Amino acid sequence: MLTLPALILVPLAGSLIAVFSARRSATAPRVVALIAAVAEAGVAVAALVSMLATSGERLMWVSGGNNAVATSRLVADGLSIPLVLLTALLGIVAVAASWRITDRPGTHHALLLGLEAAVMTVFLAGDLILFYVAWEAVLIPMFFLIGGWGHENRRHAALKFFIYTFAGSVLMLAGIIAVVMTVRSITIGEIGNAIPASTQMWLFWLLAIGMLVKIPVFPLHTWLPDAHVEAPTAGSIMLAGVLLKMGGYGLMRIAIPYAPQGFQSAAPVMAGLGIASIVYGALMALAQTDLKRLVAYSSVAHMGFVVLAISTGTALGYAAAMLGMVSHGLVAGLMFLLVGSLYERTHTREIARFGGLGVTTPRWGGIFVFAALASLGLPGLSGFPGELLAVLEGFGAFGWWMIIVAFGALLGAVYNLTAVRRVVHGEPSTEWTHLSDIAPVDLAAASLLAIGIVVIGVTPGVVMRLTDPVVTVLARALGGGS
Amino acid sequence: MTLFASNPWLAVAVPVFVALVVAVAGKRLVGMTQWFAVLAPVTAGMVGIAGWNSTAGPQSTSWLSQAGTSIETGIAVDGLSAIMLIVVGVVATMVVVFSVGYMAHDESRARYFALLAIFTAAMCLLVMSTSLVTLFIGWELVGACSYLLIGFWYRKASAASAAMKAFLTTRVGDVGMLLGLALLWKATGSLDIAVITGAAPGLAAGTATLAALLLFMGAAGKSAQFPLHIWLPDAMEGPTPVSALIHAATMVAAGVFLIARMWPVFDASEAARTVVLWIGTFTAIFAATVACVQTDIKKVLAYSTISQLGFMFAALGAGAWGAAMFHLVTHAAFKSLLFLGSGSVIHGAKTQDIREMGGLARFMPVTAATWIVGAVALAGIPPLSGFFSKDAVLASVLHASPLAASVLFAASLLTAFYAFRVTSLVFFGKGRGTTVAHESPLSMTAPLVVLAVLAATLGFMGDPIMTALGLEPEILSFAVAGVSVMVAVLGLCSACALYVNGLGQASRLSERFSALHRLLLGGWGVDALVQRVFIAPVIRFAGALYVWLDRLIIDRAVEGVGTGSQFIGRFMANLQSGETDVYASLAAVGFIVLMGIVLWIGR
Amino acid sequence: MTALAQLLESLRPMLSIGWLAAALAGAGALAGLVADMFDSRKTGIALVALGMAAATVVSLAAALLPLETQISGISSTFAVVLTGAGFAGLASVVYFTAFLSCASGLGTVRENIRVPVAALIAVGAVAGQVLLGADDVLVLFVALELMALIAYALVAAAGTNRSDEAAIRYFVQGSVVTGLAVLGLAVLIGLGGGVSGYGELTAAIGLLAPGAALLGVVLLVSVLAFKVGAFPFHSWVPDAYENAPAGAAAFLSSGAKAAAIGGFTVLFARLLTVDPFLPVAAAVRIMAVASILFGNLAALRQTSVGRMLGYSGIAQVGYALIGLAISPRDTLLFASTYAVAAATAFVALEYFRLAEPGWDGSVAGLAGYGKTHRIAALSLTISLLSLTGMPLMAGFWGKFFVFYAAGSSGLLWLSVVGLIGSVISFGYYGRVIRSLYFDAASAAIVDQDEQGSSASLPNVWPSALGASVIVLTGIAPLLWGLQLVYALFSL
Amino acid sequence: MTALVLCSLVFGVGLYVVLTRREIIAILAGVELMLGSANILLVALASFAGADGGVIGSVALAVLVVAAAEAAVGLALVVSLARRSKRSRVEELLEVKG
Repeated sequence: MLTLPALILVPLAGSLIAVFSARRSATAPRVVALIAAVAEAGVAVAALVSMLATSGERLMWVSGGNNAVATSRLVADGLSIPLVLLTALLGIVAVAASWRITDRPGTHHALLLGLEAAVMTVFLAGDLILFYVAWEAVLIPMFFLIGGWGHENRRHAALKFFIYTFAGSVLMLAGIIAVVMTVRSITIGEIGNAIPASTQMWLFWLLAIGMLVKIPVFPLHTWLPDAHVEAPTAGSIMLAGVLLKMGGYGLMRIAIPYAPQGFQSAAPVMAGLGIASIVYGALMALAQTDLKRLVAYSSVAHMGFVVLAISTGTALGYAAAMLGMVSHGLVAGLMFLLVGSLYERTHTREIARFGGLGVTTPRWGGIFVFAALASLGLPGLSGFPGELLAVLEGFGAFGWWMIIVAFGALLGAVYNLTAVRRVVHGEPSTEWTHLSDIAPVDLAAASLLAIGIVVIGVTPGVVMRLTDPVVTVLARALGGGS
Repeated sequence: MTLFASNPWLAVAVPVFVALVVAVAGKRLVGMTQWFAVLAPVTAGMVGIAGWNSTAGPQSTSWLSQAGTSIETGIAVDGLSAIMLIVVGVVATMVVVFSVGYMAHDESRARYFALLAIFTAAMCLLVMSTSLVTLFIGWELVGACSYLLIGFWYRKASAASAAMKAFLTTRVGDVGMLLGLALLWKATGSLDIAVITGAAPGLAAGTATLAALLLFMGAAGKSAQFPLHIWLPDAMEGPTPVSALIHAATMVAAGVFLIARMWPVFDASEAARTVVLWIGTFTAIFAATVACVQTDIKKVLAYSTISQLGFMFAALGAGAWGAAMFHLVTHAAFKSLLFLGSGSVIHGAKTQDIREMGGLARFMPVTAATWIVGAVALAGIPPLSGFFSKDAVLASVLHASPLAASVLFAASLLTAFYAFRVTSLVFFGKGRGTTVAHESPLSMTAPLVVLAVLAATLGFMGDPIMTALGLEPEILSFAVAGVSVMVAVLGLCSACALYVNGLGQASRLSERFSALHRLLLGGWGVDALVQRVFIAPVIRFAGALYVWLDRLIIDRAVEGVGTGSQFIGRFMANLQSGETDVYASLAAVGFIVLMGIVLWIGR
Repeated sequence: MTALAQLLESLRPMLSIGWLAAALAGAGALAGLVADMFDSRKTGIALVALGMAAATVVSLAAALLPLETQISGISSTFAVVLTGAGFAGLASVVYFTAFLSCASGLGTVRENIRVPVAALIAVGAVAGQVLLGADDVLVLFVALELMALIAYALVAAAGTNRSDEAAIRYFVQGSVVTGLAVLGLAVLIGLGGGVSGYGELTAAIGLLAPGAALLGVVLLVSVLAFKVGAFPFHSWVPDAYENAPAGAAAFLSSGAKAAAIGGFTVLFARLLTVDPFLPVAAAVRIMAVASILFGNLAALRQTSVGRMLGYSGIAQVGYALIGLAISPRDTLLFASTYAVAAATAFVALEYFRLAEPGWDGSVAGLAGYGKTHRIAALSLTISLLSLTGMPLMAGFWGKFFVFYAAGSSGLLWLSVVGLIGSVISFGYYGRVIRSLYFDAASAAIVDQDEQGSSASLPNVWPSALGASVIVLTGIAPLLWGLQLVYALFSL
Repeated sequence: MTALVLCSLVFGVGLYVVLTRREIIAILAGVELMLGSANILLVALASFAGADGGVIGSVALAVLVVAAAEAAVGLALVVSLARRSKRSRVEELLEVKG
C-alpha cells in the first residue's frame, strides 16, 4: 500500500520544494504548499477509497529490510483514516489561512507541510518507536511556527508549549520503554507477554499523561491558551485541529490497549478529568476578553467530551470520541480561521472592541454564527453526535455525574452565544465601519470546513462505518463490546 | 395525496429545499422566492392531511451504529403528528403570506424566509420522528431557528439579548431532556419512541419518575413553563409573524406534544404527573396575573401564551393529554390570529404600547373584527373554539384536583379580563396615538380572516381530534361550562368597565396598589431573581476562577516550575566560585565522598 | 623486556584494528607541522584535517565490515560485544570530531600556533583511540594523561586572560587528580602483584583485601569521573569549554570526552564485573543523577553559550553514566551521538565567532543570526535538538537506548530522571534557538554585518556536515530498521 | 612500613602546600610532591606484595615521565599567565566563575 508512505512523503516533498521555491518569488511557496496540500488530500482520499474497496479493516506498509522486528511499519485503520482525512483537509485550510504571509513564506509553508507530515506519521505509525518519534517530531515545526510567526508574546509561548508538552511526552516514552521491555515487541497491538495487572496501574498513567497533556485536560491545559493565542492562524488551526487529536488517538491506540486493566481502574479518574475539563473550559471561555483565547479554552471543553467518551471504554464511547475529535477539528479550525481572518484586518482580538460585525462584515458574521452554533453542539452540525453519544454512554458508565456534563453543555451555549452577541450582534462599532469582509481565500477554506461540519452532523454514520471494525475489536478487548 | 401519504419525509425535505433556494437566490430575487416559500408549510400541511388516517409504517434508518449497537432515526405520521403537522402547515402558511406584507420593506427578507422554511422543516422533523434522537434534533433546531429569528434585527441590542436569552433558557430544559434521553437509553437500551413507550410500564418507579421529570424539564423550557418562562416575553423582540408562528402556535407547543408523545412514561409515574399538573396550574395563574398589567401589546400576548400553555400542562398533569392537544390546536388558531392581528396593529399604528393606541377599530376594521374573534375565543366564550377546549381542560383537571381546577377558573377570569383590556384600549375609546393608523394590505388581512374562521369553528373539531389521537371523545361538561362561561363574562365585563373610558380609572387603581402593580409588571420578579441568583454569579464565578485558579494557581504553578528551576540553577552555578584551591580540593573531596558512598552501600 | 612485551601485547587490540587509523592521523599531524615550518598555515591545517578524515574513514570501515555477524535486534536483550573491534565505531566518531574541529579552521586560535594546535588535536584523537582500546590500567593512565596535557594546552590556546585562568585552574585540579590516579595504580598494581592488564587484574583483585581493592577502584573511578566531567568532579568543565577557542572546544567537548567515556565503560565492563564492586556501580548511578540534575539546572541561567554547553556537558555525561554499569554498548552509542552533536555545536560557534567579531559569546547576542547566517544557525539548532534528544536527530537514539537499557534492568526511575533532565535541558537549548530565530538582531549587530559582509566568511561546511550526519543518522534507522543505530554508532 | 610513613609524610606535605599556599607555582610544587609520594607508595606496595619488579618498574617510570611532562605544561601555563596578565596568585584568578 504505497498510499501510506505517500501520505508522509507528499507533504515532505512539498516542504522541500517550498523552501527552494522561495528564491524564485515570494508567492511561489504558497502555490507549492497549496498544490502539496491538495495532493495530500487526494492521497488521503485514495487511502480511504482503497480501504473501502478492499473492504479490509486496515492498510499496512512495511519499510524495507528483512528483519521484521526492526522495520518501521505504517498502518491505517478506522481510527487513523478519519483523522488522516481531517489532517489533510485542515492542511489545505491552514495553507489558505496563511495565504497572505509575507515574512519568510518559504520557511513558513515548509514548516506547515513538515508539521502535516509529522502528524500523518503519528496517525499512521504501526510501531511504538515510530509513533513516539513522530509524536515528538511534531513539536519541532510547531515550535518554530509559534516562535517565528506568532504574536506579541510568542517567544515565551513557544518555549512553554515545547517544554510543557515535551515533559508530558517523555513520561510517555518511559511508559513505552516499560511496554517494550515487557511485551518484547515494538509493533503496536502485538502483545506477547501480557503486562502484569499491578504494573498496568502505573503504566497506564505513565502512557496517558503525555496524551492528557496534549489533549489537554484540566489542570494540564495552561500551555494551550498561550500557545493558541500567540500562534499564527495556520499554527492555531493545526494545533487545535489535529495536534490535540494526537492525545485522544494515543489513548485509544496505545495507552488503553497496552494497559486495559490499568485503564479500567483509572477510568473514573479520567472521566472526572474529562468532566472537569468540560465545565472548566467553558467557564474559562466565558471569562475571556480575548476572542482567540476564548476559542482556545473552548477546545479544552470540547476535548473534555472526548476524554469522557474514551473513559467509558465502550464501542459507542470510542465512536463518540472519534466523532468528537473530527468535529472539533473542523469547528475549531473554522473558529481559528475566522478569528485569524478578523485579526488580520483589525489587528486586535479584544472582544470589547468589536460589535455589530454582522452589519459591517455580513459574510464573516454569518459564518461566525454558524461556527458558534456548531461549537455549542447544535444538532445537524458535527458537534452534536459526539456529545450526545458521550452523554449517553457516560450516563451508562458514570451515572448522574452527567448532570455536570449537561451543565457544561449549557455553559457551552452560554459562551458561544455571548461571543456572537458581543462580536456579531449589536450596533456596529464606529471603529470598523470600513472593514472589508472576509477574503475570498478564507471564505473558500471556511466553506470547505462548513461542508464538513454539516455532512458529519447530518450523517455521523459515515465516520462510524470506518471506525466500526477496529472499535469493535478494541472495545471487546475491554469487555465493553457487543 | 398518496404521494404525501407514502413519502412523509417530503415535509422535511421540501422546506429544506425551499430554504436553500431562498437563501441562494438572495436579496435580489426575494420578491419571487418569498411566494415560493409558501411551498414549505403547504407541503407540511399536506403531509399532515394525507397522514390523518394513514397507517403507513415508520420509515427509519440507522443514523449511526457501532459494534452492533445502533441508534435509529425515523419518521412516521400518526394521528398526533398529523394534527401537529396540520397546525404547523396552516399557521406557517398564514404567517408566510402575512409576512410578505409585513416584511415588505426589510432588506434581509431572504434570510427571514429561509429561516422560516428551515423552521418548518425542523418542526416537521420534531413532530414526525419515531426516535427520540430525531425528535431531539428537531427540538434543538427549532430552538436555533427561534434564536436566529428573535435576533433577526440583531442590530438592536435588546433583540440580540432576547435571542440569546431564549436559546439559553430553553437550553436549560434541553440539557435536562438530554439527561432524560441518557436515562431512558440506559434503562431501555433504545431511543426508539415505540420501544420506550412499550417498555415504560415496566420501568422502575424511580426511573420512570426521573425520566418523566427530565423530559418535562425539556418541555417546560420549550413551552415556557414557570420558572423557565422568562425567555418568552423577551422573545417578542422578533418580528411579530415569527412570534405568531414560533412563540404562540408551534414551537412553544412542542413541550405539550412531547409529553403527549411520551405519554406512557408519564402514565407510569403519578408523582411526575402531579408535578406537571401543579407547575402548569401555577404557570397559568401566574402568567395571567402578569398579563393583566402589561402595556406592550405583544407582552400581553406572550404572557397569555404562557398562561394558556399552563392550562395545557395542567391538563397533561391531570392525565387528559387529549384535552391538552385539543387546546393546543384551538390555541394555535386563536393565538396566532391574535399575534398576527397585533402585527397588523403595530404595522398600522407604528407602536407596540397599548397606551398610545385607541379607537383603531375605525381605521382597521378587518383587523379589529378578526381580533375580537380571537379575543372571544381566548376568553373561552361559546361558541368559539377556546370555550370547548378550555372546558375539556377544566373538566379533566377538576376530576384530578379540585383545588387546581379552582385556580384555573381564576386564571380563566383573568384571561377574559386581559383579553378585553387590550381589546378596549386598542380598538375602542379615543385615539391616544400620534400617527394616523391605516388598514393593512390584503396579504396581511387575508390570513387574519382565515385564522379567524378557524378560531371560531375549531371548537367543533374536538371529536375528530380525539378520534385521531385514539381517545374517547370528550363529553361537554355543563357544570364546568357554566362556571367557566360565568367567570369569562365576569372578566370581560370588568375589563370593559375599567377601560372603556381610557386609562384613567386603571391608573388610579395601579397607583393605589403600586407595589403590587410593580411586582406584576416585573413578572413577579422572577427575571431579576434569575439574573441575580444564577446568571450573574456564574459569570462572576467564571471571572474569578480564571483570575484566581487558572492564572494565579495553575499557570503560576507551571511557570513556577520553570522559574524555580532557574532559581536553583542560579544557586548551583554560584557554587562555581572560581577559587582554584577550592576546585583542587573538590577533586579530593569528591573522591572521599564517593568512597564513603561506596562503603555505605556495600556495608 | 618482558614488561615491554607485555605493554605491546596490551596495545595489541588497538593495533590490530586501529594502527592504520592512528598512523594516518599521526602522519597528517606531522605533515601539517612540516607545512607550518614553511609558513603555509592553511595547508598545514588542511593536511592535519586530511589525516583525520582518512583516520575517520578507516576506522569507520573497520567498524562496518564485521557488521553482519554482530548485530542484534531490539527485541533480544542488548548483547555486549566488546572485542577490540567494538570500539572502531566510537574511534571513528572521535576522529570525525577531531576532523570537524580542524576543518573549522581554528580561526579563534592565535595564528602562529594554529597548526600546532591542530596537530595537538590530532594527537589527542590518537590518544582517544588508545583510550578506547586500552586493556590495561597503565595504558589507560598514560592515554588519559596525554589527553589531559593536550586538553590543558587547548584551553590555553585562546591566549586570553580568561583562557589562561581556566587552563591553570583546570591544570591544578587535573594534577591533584593525577595524584589520585597514581595512588590508584599503586594500590591496584602494587598490591595486585604487579599485573596491569584488565584480565589479570580482575583475577588478582580477588586475592586482594576487599577494602584495598575498593580503594583502588574508587580512585580510578574518581579519576575517570574527573576526565568525563561528572559531578562532583565537574568544576573545570564550564571554565574550559567557555574559554577554550571554540574550534578546539569542539574536540575537547566531544571526541576527548567520548573517548574518556569509552575508557570508563571498558573499565567497568572488564574490571568491575565481580560482586564486591556492585556498590561502585550504585555510586556511579548516584553520580549520574547528580550530574544530570546539577548540569541541567546550572545551565539554565547561563548567559554565555560556551559556558551553557559546558554545564549541559555535565548533564550529558550523567546520561552516559546511567548506561555505564548496565549496558556498555548503549553507553558507547550515546557517547557517539553526543560527541557528534557537541562538536557540531562548537564548530558552529567557532563560525559565529569569526563571522561576527562583535559577538560577545552570549545567548542573547545570537539574536537574528538565524536570518543572517542561515546554515550555521540551522546546524547549531540541529545539534542542540540532538543534544536535547529530539527524535529525527541522532541524539534521540543515544538517549533512547540508554534509557531503554536502564528500564530493562529494572531501573526505570533512572530513565525517568534522565528524561526529566532532557525536558529541563530544552529550557536552555531552546533559549539559544529562540535567540537565533525569534529575536530581532540588535542594531549594532546589523551594522557590523553590513561592514563584514565584504570580508570572506569562515568555513561553514564543517558545521553543516556535522548537522547532516546528525539528521541522516537520526532518520535512517526509521527507514531501515533500528539495528542501523548500532551499525552507525558502535558495534 | 618506613616507606608507607615516608609516603604519607610526603603526600601530607604536598596536600598541605596545595591547600594553603596562594602562589600558583607553590601549588604546582605541592602537586609534584603528591605525585612523588604516590610513586613511593607504588614501589613500597609492590615490594610488600612481592610483585614482579618489571611491571612495577615500567609503571613507576611511566608515572615519572607523566609527572615531568605535567610539570613542563604547568610551568608553561604559569609563565604564560605571568607574562600576559602579571598574575601569579590564586586569588587573582577569579575572573572566570558562575
